[in-house]
Amino acid sequence: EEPHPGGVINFVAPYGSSFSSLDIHASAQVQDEFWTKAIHRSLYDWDANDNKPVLGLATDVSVSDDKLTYTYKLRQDAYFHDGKQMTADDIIYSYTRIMDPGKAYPAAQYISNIKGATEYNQGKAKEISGLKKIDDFTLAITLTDPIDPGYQLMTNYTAIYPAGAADKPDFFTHPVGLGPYKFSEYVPGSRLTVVKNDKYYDKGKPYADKINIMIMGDASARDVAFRNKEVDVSVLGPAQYVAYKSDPELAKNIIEVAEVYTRHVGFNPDFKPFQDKRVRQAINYAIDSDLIIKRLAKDKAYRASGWLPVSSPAYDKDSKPYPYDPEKAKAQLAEAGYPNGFEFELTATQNESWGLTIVEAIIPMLDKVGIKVKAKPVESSVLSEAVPGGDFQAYMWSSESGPDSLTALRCFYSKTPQSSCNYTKFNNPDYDKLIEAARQAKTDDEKNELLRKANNLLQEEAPVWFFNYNKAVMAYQPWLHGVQPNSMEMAIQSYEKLWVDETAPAR
Amino acid sequence: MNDCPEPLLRVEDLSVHFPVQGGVFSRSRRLLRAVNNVSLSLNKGECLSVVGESGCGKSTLALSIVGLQAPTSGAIYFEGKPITGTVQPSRMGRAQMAQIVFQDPYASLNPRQTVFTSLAAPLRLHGIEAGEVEGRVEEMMRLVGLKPDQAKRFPHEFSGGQRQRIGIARALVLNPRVVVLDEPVSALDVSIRAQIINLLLELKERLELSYIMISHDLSVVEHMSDRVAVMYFGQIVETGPWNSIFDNPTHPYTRRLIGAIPDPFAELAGTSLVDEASAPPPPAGFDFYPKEFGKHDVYSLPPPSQLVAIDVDHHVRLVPAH
Amino acid sequence: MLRFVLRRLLQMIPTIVAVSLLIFVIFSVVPGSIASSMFADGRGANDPKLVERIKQEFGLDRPVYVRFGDYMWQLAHFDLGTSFRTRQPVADMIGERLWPTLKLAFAAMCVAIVIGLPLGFIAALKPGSILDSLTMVGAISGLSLPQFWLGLLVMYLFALTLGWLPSFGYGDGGLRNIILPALTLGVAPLALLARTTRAAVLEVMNADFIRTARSKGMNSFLLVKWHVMRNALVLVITTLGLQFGSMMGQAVVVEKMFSWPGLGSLLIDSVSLRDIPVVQGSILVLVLCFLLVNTLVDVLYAVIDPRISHG
Amino acid sequence: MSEALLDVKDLRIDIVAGGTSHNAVENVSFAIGRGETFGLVGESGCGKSITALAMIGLLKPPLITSGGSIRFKGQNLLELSAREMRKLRGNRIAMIFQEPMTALNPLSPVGRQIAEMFVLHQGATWHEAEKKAVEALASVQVPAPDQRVKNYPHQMSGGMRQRVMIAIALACNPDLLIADEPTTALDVTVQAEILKLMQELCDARGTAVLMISHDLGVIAKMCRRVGIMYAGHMAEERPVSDVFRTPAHPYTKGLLSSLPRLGSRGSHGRKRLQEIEGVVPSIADFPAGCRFEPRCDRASAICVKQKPVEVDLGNDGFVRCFHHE
Amino acid sequence: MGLRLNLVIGGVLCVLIIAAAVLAPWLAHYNPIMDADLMNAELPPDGQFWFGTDSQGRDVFSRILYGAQVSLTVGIGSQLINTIIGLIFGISAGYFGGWWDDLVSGLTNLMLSIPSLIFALAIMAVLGPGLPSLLIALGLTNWSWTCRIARSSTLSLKSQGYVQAAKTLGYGDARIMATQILPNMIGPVLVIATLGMGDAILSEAALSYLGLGIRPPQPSWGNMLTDARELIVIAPWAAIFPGVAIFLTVLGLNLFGDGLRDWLDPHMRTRRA
Ligand SMILES: Nc1ncnc2c1ncn2[C@@H]1O[C@H](COP(=O)(O)OP(=O)(O)OP(=O)(O)O)[C@@H](O)[C@H]1O
Ligand SMILES: Nc1ncnc2c1ncn2[C@@H]1O[C@H](COP(=O)(O)OP(=O)(O)OP(=O)(O)O)[C@@H](O)[C@H]1O
Ligand SMILES: [Mg+2]
Ligand SMILES: [Mg+2]
Repeated sequence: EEPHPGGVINFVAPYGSSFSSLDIHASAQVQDEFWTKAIHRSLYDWDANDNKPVLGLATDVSVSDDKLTYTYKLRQDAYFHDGKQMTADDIIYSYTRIMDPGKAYPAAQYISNIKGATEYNQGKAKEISGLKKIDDFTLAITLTDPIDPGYQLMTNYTAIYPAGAADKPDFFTHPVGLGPYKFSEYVPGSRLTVVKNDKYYDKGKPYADKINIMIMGDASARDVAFRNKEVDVSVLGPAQYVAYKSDPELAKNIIEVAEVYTRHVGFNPDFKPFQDKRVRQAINYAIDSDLIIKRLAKDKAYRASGWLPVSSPAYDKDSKPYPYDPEKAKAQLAEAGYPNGFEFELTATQNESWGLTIVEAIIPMLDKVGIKVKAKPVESSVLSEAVPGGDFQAYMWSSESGPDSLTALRCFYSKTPQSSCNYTKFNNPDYDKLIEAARQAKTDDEKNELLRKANNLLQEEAPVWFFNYNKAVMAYQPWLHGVQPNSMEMAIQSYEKLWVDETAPAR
Repeated sequence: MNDCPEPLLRVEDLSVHFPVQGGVFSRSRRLLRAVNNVSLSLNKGECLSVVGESGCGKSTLALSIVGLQAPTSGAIYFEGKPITGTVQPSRMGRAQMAQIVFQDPYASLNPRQTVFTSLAAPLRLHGIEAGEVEGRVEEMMRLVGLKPDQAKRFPHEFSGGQRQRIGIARALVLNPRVVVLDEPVSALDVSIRAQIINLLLELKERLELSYIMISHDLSVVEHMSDRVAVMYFGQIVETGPWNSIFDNPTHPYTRRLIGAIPDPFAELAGTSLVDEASAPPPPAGFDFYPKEFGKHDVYSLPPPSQLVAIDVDHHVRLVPAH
Repeated sequence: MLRFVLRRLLQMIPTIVAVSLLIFVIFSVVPGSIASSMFADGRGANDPKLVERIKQEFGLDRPVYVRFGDYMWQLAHFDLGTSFRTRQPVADMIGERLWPTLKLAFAAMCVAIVIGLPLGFIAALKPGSILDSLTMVGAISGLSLPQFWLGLLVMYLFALTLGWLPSFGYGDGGLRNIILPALTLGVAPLALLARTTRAAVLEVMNADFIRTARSKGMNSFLLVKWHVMRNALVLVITTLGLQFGSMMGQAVVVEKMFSWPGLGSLLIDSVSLRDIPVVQGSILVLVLCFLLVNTLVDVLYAVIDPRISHG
Repeated sequence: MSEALLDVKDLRIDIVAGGTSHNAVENVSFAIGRGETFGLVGESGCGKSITALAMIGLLKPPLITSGGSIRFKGQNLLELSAREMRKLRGNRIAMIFQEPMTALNPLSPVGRQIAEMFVLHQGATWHEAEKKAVEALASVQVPAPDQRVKNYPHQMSGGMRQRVMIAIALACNPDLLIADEPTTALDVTVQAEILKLMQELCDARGTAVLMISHDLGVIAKMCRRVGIMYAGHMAEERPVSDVFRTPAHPYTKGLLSSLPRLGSRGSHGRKRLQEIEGVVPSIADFPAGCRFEPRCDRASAICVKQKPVEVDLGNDGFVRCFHHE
Repeated sequence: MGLRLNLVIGGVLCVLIIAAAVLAPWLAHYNPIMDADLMNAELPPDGQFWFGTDSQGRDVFSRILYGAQVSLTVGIGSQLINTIIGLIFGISAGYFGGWWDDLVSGLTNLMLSIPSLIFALAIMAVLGPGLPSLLIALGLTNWSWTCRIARSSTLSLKSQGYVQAAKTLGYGDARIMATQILPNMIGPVLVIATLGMGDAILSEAALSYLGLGIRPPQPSWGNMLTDARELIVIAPWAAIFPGVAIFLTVLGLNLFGDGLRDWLDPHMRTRRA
């Protein structure tokens, strides 16, 4: 079907009840990516179909032999919404701003791999030495490590602003970017409206004239609004997933994708029973994860058989998840010296997919093998303080486990501190060796093979209970087309690819 | 003021002022001068009546005497010893000196306590032995003309007159020397009043009590009192023995007060209690204070004036004439 | 009159200071921080250095009393500080959100007044009638409903089943969008108002001066018009003022469930993200609204009731 | 007496609540001639106020008039429609209540409250009515009436407020004024002024007055005839002078001798007051026979069994007692 | 009308709820936490699961019975705290007056001016979810009404004859407050407490909705309702029964409190009669 230009899309930003800021550099909230994706562009783009970063603002890149310097040929057809043409200066400006020594912009984590960025940030340098403008449309970026910068520089948080933008007084009330849509109106806490950018570099796109990005935190409200045809997409929770799938009309327009998140319960080795691998495995045996996924998560998840998600190139299709085997679990516990089980506290947030709802289901299962679980409900900002701080016996969380498998698995590298992401203080020399080798690997295949091994080792060691990988499900109205299976974050769509046909209710 | 050695109770120069707020739109805080420089004395076995119009400070004076209202200035002496200010005795100590009977028999008993509890609790508090308490309560009930077995009941099971008897019993249970009666009969039915008046007079004789009685009803005042003090706007304007006051009212306010009494028998006989024509003039060189009524302001300080003796123990408030 | 208002406004200062202190103390011991909230959704690795830097940037590494001193100093200059999250002035952020909340609160109050007041009046004028009983049963039921449940029910009924109204959001700020949240928020005050009005009218009808008015030969209509209405209103007004306060609190729930872009949802978001300056600012503004409304009530009260103004 | 202005015959008032019924007032009869002042005395709760309210048709449930007649200028008020009664009320029959503090609307200026009368009964506009209100206020001797009309009740003293009440009551020159303890809440000196004022005004306008009081002094001062009520019965109804000189009913006699008399201590020394033993029975347990019987020293067997009937004493008076003097 | 209908209905409802809470271990067919069989999830009401099952396969009926324990604990516990604080502050402020009264009045106004749900929310954020935190949060935030009532009752009782008499008889202040004043204000305070219990139960539900309620898996009506909100299309019973339970309980408490007020307030009595 031919894309159909024109029309209005009513999109939903489903996670919080507001955007935190119209300065994406300063934000760390996924919610803010919804409007950024419309207004801004980063150096790289994410190819949702191929699951890999692709060049966005550059047409070509050459890599030095040491894999440290990347030289980009920038697009010459990219114009900011205010008409100014994008040049290398804008990129240097944006990255430098993110590393502003006076500010602690969260986006800095994505830039800190550029040489000299950290020095600049600490005030030890006047500029970031790794950013070199060769000419207006040629930019060289030097890294500190031989990693693929695509994964970092594709994030929406590293959006490119026009140089000097932040000095303009109204920039953060009327943001200007390179994206397919131009800022139009913002009703704080409710809605952000963007209109078509006719000068978008990807010719022919975008299609729709206008997009209303509505903010809706409450799932039931969202459900009502979707059924009421007030919004064109809705991210579904498990219960809704069932309801929508069983509704012949609604079921037609559902898109599912395996997202790069691994839901798990992490065990703190400071808590004595968890030092024993058999105990950790026993827990993996004792929980009927399939049942939980089937009944509670309503199949809106993929059973985890290790850390790396299904979409990961290093995912081992042959690896089997822990089977449900309470007898084995009991035996393991007895062997480990806990024939009567023990009690532990499980810190979790109120979340139906990776929080208390799951904990509630685990409690009776573990009880059957003698392990008493006490739920400790916390707010999410408390969880993310307690876990890196080691202030837990066990926690339940959903962690990003992609798209870059190496980055994901480095969270179990023994030199990665707990405060960073080795929350279970995993320390296994064999594992460390695999990771180091993977870093040095010459080819992707070799790297993926090593990572596959590491992942399997991880599963065997069971520093966590491997629960599931998220299956993101989005329902869309029949008149909406071009929805992409984005495994990074399903709900964040490339708006320029969306279009509505004439059956869309006129609004 | 008195040539007797030392009266049982002496009030000296007592003033009570209340700070009050104006309306919401004004921020003024004013002093309401409820009692101004009142001096009184009460002898043993005497009934001193205080009369005056509503709001003139009678109750405030009464409350100060029983220690329920701290005076702003002045002092009260009991048997020559001060009972106000820094040297005042404890509440417990004071309890045996003076007690009070209130006007409203309905509000003066705790509805949640039986009569027995109301009477026995103060006894226990004052260390009367448990064995004696019951006997004492019984005695008090009989004393005020109630049946001892009625003590088991709650106040709402009694009529107004009976409640007033219980109120009197409670005031007397600790054997106080002085009893302050704040309009003891004005809330009672006409046919009940006589019972209470008779009871009070009887008890006074029997227990050698001294009364300070506040009343609006001048016929009751005449019937019961030995001495009378007339108050007007926080000040005493005339004081003297009862017969002197009623036979020879001198201050215009006293005369007005007596003149206004609607006495049925006088009405029918067509006689009037005071003869306006024969109003006595103020002593030479003085004017009565106040001369005019109805123009008083409780918030301002009254001009200086003095109580002058015009007869034995009969004083009238005067200001020098100009 | 003006002086009275000024004095009342001045009297708010201690309350404001005390509220600030209280809120400050509470949120200085609350676990979690703006830094940790940035990693709450499990995206990316936790970055301890960034956490440090964030704490530094916002001065969270300084002792509590220094921070409080700073905060009060700012407040004294009518500065609510800068949001941790957006780095915008808190006052601006609140400014954007205040209007929707006030709009919602006033709409809910209107629902309550327009329906509750007459209902209470009618019930009181015919005590013991069917209408009276129904009103009172309705009122008590209205006070017994969990608000978010009620919200869900009206959403399903009016938006989904009947399709009359949009189920959520601010829309273009028009009437259609405000109806459901205002209804949800207004039910409790409506019920309370109907009850209070009824009680007040009954109380006034029982007053001695009503007997006087009747003895003048007045009919019921004039009686109500000349003597009952104002007197009952005096009794009802206080309820209105206080009701407004608790409504400001309930607005948090209602705004969250209807995605209403008000102060309540800002507050809830900011609490969960530990954007403390915004939390403090929003609560302060909510309290200020409450105090202002109640000052207004007092003034109104004094205007209607001469006993108060003249002391 | 020729045709009385108000003629009450065998009035009966019951309290009917939740299926049970108690009698509050029974067999009350009296008559008031034009321009006459009639007194009604009795203890608290004996039914004076509800009798008065029945006269003006303001009894509210649970109180109902269940018998007898109230003839006002020959018309039985109990048979009038609500509308007809409203026309009389305030206009021909006016009432003053006991509590000057609460009887006026606190939120309305007194002038307006007086003016309402003219608007209601004389069809005056508010403007005219307000002018008349000033005159009315002047007629009750309130100084500076043109200023005072703007005052709210709380800005006035009790005596002033009672004057306002009188002004309201007399605004339409009623034929009958019912004054329910108009001075009980006031100081004696103020009481004297108010009574004098009422007397003067009513004399001047020829208004008949039903004066209710429990103060025999007030009755003696104001009234020619008096009815003495006890527990919902009219004990005796006679000219005032007769009652005081030769009380016929034992209750009246006991009442008079229980009063301390001014001046008697001076001449005869202090004598113990006569007491009436016992207490007034409550409505729920009124005795079946004579209601004073339990407290009466003359009571006999018949008093227990049978209700006494009116005994004519001549001189337009009667007593309700088997053993009257 | 001899017996007040609202008192009777309210009383019956309250007694039923209390009975449900107390008898939960005997009435419930299932353990509200451990008897979770995901195979039985979201079953509609039938002979086995009277109120159906929730998404975890737990018996809604049993959970509602056990939830009654939590709701009543929250209601009664928080009101107990509120009442005690309110009485102590209110009576002492009314009785002593002066600066203490000013201070307490200031505090009361302060508490009234912060919307109590927001205050509770803040306290819950500090203490974290759980029953004890909830008791503290709701117990500390709603005492101002009791305090006001206690203060104004004390002010009027203070001038009553019997309180004055107690002073002249030598009673100490504490004894007067405890024996003469407190017993005479029990009525209105009880009314406030009863109505407050209803409010506390509703607040528990609201806080659960905001994610700051009782610790799961312990059943409370608030968190049952919050969990079931999502299910309302596929398993409405899981949302309807706890909602109805809250409604009936709060209704019962409100009716009872109302009836109590009518019954205790003689003014209202004659008015209604
Ligand atoms: N606690 C108080 N605070 C402020 N003013 C008071 C207080 N107590 C009494 N007053 C005022 O002091 C004045 C005198 O009051 P008090 O009760 O002594 O009068 P009273 O002579 O007993 O009057 P009544 O005959 O009406 O009982 C009155 O104006 C009264 O309003
Ligand atoms: N609305 C009512 N409901 C029930 N009983 C009432 C009502 N009004 C009056 N009564 C009863 O009727 C009786 C007569 O009351 P009424 O007011 O006429 O007495 P009163 O003689 O005027 O007394 P007082 O001198 O105290 O004014 C009283 O026993 C009273 O309790
Ligand atoms: Mg007094
Ligand atoms: Mg009366």
